[in-house]
Amino acid sequence: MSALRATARRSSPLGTTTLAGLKPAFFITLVSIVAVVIAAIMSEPFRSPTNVESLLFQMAPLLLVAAGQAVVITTAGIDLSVGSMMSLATVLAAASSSSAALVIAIVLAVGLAGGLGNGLGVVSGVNPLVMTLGTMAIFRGVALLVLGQPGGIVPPDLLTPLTTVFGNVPLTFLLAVGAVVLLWLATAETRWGRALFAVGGDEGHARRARLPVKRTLLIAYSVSGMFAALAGLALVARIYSGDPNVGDPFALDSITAALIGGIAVTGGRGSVLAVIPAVLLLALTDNLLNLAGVFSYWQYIAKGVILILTLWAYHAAGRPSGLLAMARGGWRKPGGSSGAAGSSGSAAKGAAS
Amino acid sequence: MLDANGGPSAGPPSAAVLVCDALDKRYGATHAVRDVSLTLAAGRTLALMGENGAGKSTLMAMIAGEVKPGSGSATVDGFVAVVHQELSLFADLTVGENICIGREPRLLGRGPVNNRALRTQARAALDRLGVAIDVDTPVSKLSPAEQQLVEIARAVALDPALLILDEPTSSLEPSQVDLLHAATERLKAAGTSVIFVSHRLEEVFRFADEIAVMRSGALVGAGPASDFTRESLVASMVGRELEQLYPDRSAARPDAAPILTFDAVGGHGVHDVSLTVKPGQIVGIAGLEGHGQHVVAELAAGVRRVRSGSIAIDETRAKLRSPREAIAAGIAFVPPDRRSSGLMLPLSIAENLTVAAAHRLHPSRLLSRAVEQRAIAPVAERLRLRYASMEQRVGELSGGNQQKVLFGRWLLVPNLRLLVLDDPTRGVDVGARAEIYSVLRELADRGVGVLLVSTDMLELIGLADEIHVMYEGAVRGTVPGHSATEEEIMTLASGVTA
Amino acid sequence: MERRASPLRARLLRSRELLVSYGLALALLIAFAIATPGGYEPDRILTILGQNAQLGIAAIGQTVVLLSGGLDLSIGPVMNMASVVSSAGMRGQDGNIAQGVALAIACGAGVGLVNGLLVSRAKIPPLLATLAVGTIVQGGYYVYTEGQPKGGVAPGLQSAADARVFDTIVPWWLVLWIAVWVVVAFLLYRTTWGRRFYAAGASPRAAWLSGVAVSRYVVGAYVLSGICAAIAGVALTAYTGSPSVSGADSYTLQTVAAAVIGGVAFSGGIGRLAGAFAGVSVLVFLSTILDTLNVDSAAQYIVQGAVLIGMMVVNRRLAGRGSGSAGR
Amino acid sequence: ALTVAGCGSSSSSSSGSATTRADPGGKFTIGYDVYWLGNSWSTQLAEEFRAAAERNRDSIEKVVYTQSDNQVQKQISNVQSMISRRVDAIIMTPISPSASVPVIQQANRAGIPVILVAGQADTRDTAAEVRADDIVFGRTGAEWLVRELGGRGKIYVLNGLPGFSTDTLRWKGAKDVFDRYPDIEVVADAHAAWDTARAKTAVSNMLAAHPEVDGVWSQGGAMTLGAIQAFRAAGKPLVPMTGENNNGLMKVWDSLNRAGDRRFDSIGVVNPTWVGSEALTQTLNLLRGDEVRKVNLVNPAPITSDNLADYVRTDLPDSFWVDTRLDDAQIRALFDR
Ligand SMILES: Nc1ncnc2c1ncn2[C@@H]1O[C@H](COP(=O)(O)OP(=O)(O)OP(=O)(O)O)[C@@H](O)[C@H]1O
Ligand SMILES: Nc1ncnc2c1ncn2[C@@H]1O[C@H](COP(=O)(O)OP(=O)(O)OP(=O)(O)O)[C@@H](O)[C@H]1O
Ligand SMILES: [Mg+2]
Ligand SMILES: [Mg+2]
Repeated sequence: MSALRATARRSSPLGTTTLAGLKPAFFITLVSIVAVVIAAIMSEPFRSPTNVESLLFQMAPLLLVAAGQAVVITTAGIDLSVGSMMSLATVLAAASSSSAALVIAIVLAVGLAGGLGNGLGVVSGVNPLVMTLGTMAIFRGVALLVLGQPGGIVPPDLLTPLTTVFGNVPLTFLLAVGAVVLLWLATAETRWGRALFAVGGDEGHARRARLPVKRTLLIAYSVSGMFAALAGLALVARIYSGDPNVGDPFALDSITAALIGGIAVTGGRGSVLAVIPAVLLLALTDNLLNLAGVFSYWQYIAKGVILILTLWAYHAAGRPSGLLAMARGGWRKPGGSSGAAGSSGSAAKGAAS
Repeated sequence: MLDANGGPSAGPPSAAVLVCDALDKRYGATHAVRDVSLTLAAGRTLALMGENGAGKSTLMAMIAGEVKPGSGSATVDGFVAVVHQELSLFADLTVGENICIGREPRLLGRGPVNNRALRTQARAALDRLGVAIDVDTPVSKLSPAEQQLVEIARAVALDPALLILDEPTSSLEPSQVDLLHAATERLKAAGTSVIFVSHRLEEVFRFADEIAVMRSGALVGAGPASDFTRESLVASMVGRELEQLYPDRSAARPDAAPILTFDAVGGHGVHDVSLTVKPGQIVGIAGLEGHGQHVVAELAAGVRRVRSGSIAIDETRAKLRSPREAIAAGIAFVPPDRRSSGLMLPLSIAENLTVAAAHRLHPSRLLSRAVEQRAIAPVAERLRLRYASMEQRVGELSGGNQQKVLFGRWLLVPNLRLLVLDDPTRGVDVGARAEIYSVLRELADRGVGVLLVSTDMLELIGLADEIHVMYEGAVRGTVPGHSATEEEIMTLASGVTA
Repeated sequence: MERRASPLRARLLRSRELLVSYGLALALLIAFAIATPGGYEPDRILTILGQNAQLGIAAIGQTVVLLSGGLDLSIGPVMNMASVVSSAGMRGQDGNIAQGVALAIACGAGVGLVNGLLVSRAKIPPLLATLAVGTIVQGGYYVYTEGQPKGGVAPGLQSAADARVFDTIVPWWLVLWIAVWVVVAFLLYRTTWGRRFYAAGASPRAAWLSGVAVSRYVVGAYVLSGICAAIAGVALTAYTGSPSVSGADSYTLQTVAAAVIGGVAFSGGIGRLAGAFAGVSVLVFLSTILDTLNVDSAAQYIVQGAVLIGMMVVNRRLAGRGSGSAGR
Repeated sequence: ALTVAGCGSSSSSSSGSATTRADPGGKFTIGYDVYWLGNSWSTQLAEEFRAAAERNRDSIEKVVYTQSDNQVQKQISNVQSMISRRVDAIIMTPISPSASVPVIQQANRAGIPVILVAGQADTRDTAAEVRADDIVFGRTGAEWLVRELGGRGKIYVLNGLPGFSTDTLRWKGAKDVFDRYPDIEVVADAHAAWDTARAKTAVSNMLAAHPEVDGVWSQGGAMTLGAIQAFRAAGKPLVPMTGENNNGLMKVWDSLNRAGDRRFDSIGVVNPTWVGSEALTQTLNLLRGDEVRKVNLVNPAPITSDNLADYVRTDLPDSFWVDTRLDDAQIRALFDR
């Protein structure tokens, strides 16, 4: 048996797949750190306290919503409704003049309920993209019913903690990073998390292995809804009010961030933690192009190119299969370097379909 | 119609682990399982036999509770674990994570996964089976045989009352089959019952205490294994006497110029492979899993590109850069994993059969259903394909019939010159195998060359004119097909120097 | 041999989703006829369909891409681009119509080509590749126009958007939609290319091993989608009478919804082109009913979302599982 | 209200970085956030500003442009980046009146005055505001329509997008008028996103459902054009419709007038693009220490059939907005670049 590997690996408290999932994020982490350092040296406005604070405030909502999105994408699904859920959260925060605790409870409950709704649809067989397209409209409608136009008053006892800044580091940013780390641990190191990767890898196999497929999916979408609601609160820290349209761009931005972080659109692969460097990279791109005075239509072009280049880099870095949305069934252009083991691997994955 | 009730299981009814009562299942026009009643006592092994599409997997799925019976019921006293015909591991998780999936040991009661304990548990499960696979390896890096073993280890680790093994040995080597056999014996001793589905007759007699035979969804025979002989078993499966599995060899044509020549070909883990395939010749490639025989097939079919040495077609050097170029040169390929690389599962039988020949069948590029019907009807007939309609999704066919469709695809290509087959009869029943073999022989007699890669040594011995045995990426030796023995091939394949 | 199901029945069984989606479209049409004044008049129904030809045409492209196993999120931007480019080419002159339309179609095909190459050669997931290309295209026409589209729509084209075929009640734009549909359906279902295309979509690996030049078909799907989007963009511009850099933004997701309501799955190779027609009808009649009943905008969003989901649930129930859900 | 001159100078003296600001004859760095370039009005607004900046070259060191693409988040970041770059003044069009408040206050804390153009914010902390009053905009059209219909009739209403303040305010202005006339009946209304295509489809549906109609109140000229097209496509005679100062409407209206269509009439309620230029003037005054009025509402006289001929530009595309401060060369540049 030539293929036997009896290498004794040091016994890490974290799972092997958990650790391996972090590897692909190394590249963008490096790029974003280098970019931060270079930008800080080159650009005086960049390292100004205002800008640092602005950058971190800006990252908080995207971090949260992208982490939730990453969980859903790991199930091979997608959540287009997160943007309107964020808007809904902002208007709820601004329209209900109650105590901070109550507002947070309401917002989280609505996020949970909305996400659960998505999950129920998906579990009953509705395509996730269509399901969340539907709830996207519903949440938007509800947001407009709650608050017909931007405004409202955010309870001061909520606004105060939301806008607290330590030095130049906003509390919302710290909380967002904390929440992402917690979510990462939950996805990577709990039974639910393992089931999540299994369901995303192959739902049919998961069902045969008698994993609680439905529960896993329900939790995944609920988490996404809740994180979108939290992201809405983080957005309130920026706009100090409610706005029934403010979350719209986040649907696509969160997907972009998750995929740049290396979450495979085909599901079952990736690491929620990787959304942190991905969001940093996206925020930096915006920020630097902005400071460089590049007009936004060029920013579109630059962003598109960066998106393509990042994914290309993943591909070149030798994890092609993780990014092959197109090539379901383990289709890999033969002639690659992997040899016999590689083709059997793809066979195993493909045998599922 | 026979009824297995009370027949084979001698013990008192209270000892029955499994009781099936008039199980019945239809899929549209297909009556997959008809009124099957069956009991199985604790600690017994039942071999379930039957042609492809006889309904074995469907019956197992109903017993395991994965498919709802149309009518009737299955009662199991305890937990059922299933090793499915198609692997159902998670390619991106590690061996250990796969074995413990859904039952991960946890810290602090219901807290996070305890990965150290998980590794230990997984290692223990593999040890129980007697295999040494690193629990931290991602499953995608394993060979099909290793994956199969992991799947078995996962099922065994569940300590089931009933273990269902649906064709568990189709990708295993003899030594691994021995491991499995030992494991099932241990389980039996501990009171676990086993249902074993296989198309390999030798194994059936080795593993089983009892045998049940299905045909067209119905149970047509059941009894202690000792009541059956090879011949009687085949006859009750196929419903007729099968005179001969392997067709007669025809006269070789040693003087013909080779269609395909490998000259010291290397790349992708193989090196210095030299061989020729002449018109009408069936050339076999033997070897244990992972020794490069699949790569040889893929090189010949243009799936992979040659890195060193050269390939010649009709004695002129050729560069096969894609299957497409190979097909243009008359070389066809039947891949081993029919569900992922062979068939388009959501498409119809007709669409699957005609994909390669579409342009030839319809030179004007306009589809004509009449032309298509005329072309595919004889092929379906020739292969004895069991189907409800040509418009049926191919994914609904049983495994063996899927394999026939895959094979039939190339019978529609008129300029076929060389057929490259990689494990073409994996999971195919004897009857269908006999049909495929006779078609192969017929093609060879028409002057088509065949390059046959197989893990089934008997198949190679029964069909091939010469057999190249591979070991660690190179041809270790070549034996003439008509006089080869299993021992001879095994010796070469294990790298034992003569 | 066993008894055989009739080919027609088998084919219908395979297209259960299609039947269900037409059932839904019919149900909405009936609701439309009952709930809105004049809703039963063929004239009105045809007018509404004609007014939504651009969505129908764009949805054809999206359907083809979905069948290839991909997704095209650049449809909205390409439609806007076509709007900008065609009016720059026409410069408001009837004599320049052909030139403007050809220019738009060429640009659409070019964008489709880039999408296709990124997906099939660079192996970038379609969702991201087309999103990125869409973003770049958007940047491109903003750079070109600086927000202010040049030229104008030729009056001839503009009047064609509202005109009827000779003296019938059939709008020209509906004819255009059906014509595009017929051409694409012919390619898909009556030629060997269509055969091989479906194979490539259903299982790229299996198709490649059977000698199908998979990447060519994948590229072809995106090019076709780009062309459809360009035609749709021109149709929209003609309908509005003026070019716009943002008028088609909502079309991207609408085409996806239409295709999926029509029974096309995301996994490739599953579904029929005819489904897109039903999908578009469902979307269009629903919004017309809501508009006509004067339902408040906020409530409209809710009703539309709920109906979309409700229909998909019904579709699942009636057509059974097997395609289009999260797992394959 | 407080005049901002004092505020500006006091902050400049307190902030060491704003070196140029105290010097009345010096040059200033001005931040301008282009809120959107998604339609011709927003484009021309930015162009008017640019042209004005060009005219005031002597007083301007540099203009820092950013672009927000109609996204609240982006606008906040953009303005914050201007703060990091320590511009002397920020001119912006708030995408959301409420969400822009914190960033305006942040700018003030950094000693940078914020001047709003063509929009408003829910705060008193701006240095100056230049805009058309949206309530007046809605009211002007409504009053004209009521007059035109003699105080009775069935009308269609075309609104913009729900959740945007422009939409809410314009409709509020109009509704106040309609409420005073019980015989004016709104038989159908729709949100058509200020978009011609959406308006055309919406009005087609309205015509089918409520064929009897005497007038159309529309929030914007692009939608009025859509309404006209829908009437024509349905073969219905046109009715009076309110409009805006967009050249497309002017051209149609003009040609209808020439053709002698008596039933149709319109009013071009002017939402001037030259507020962009006006905002710069105010900003420079402010920076120089001159007295500046805080709220500058500009609602120029509407265009009517009587003065239509003075405005319509048949030589320019539909997307041009009449009543401009751009000179002919600049207009040409806008359309021929
Ligand atoms: N999901 C399904 N839909 C429709 N028909 C099905 C389905 N599953 C199985 N069938 C049909 O039921 C019959 C029995 O299939 P089954 O898989 O049980 O056969 P099998 O005995 O396991 O064959 P093999 O030895 O080839 O694995 C076949 O005719 C098959 O085509
Ligand atoms: N009618 C025919 N008779 C004989 N050989 C043919 C015929 N049509 C095609 N071939 C051969 O089959 C191969 C593939 O054909 P061709 O290049 O026409 O297909 P294609 O349309 O490009 O394929 P695809 O549709 O996959 O792109 C070619 O090598 C060609 O020589
Ligand atoms: Mg089976
Ligand atoms: Mg071709």
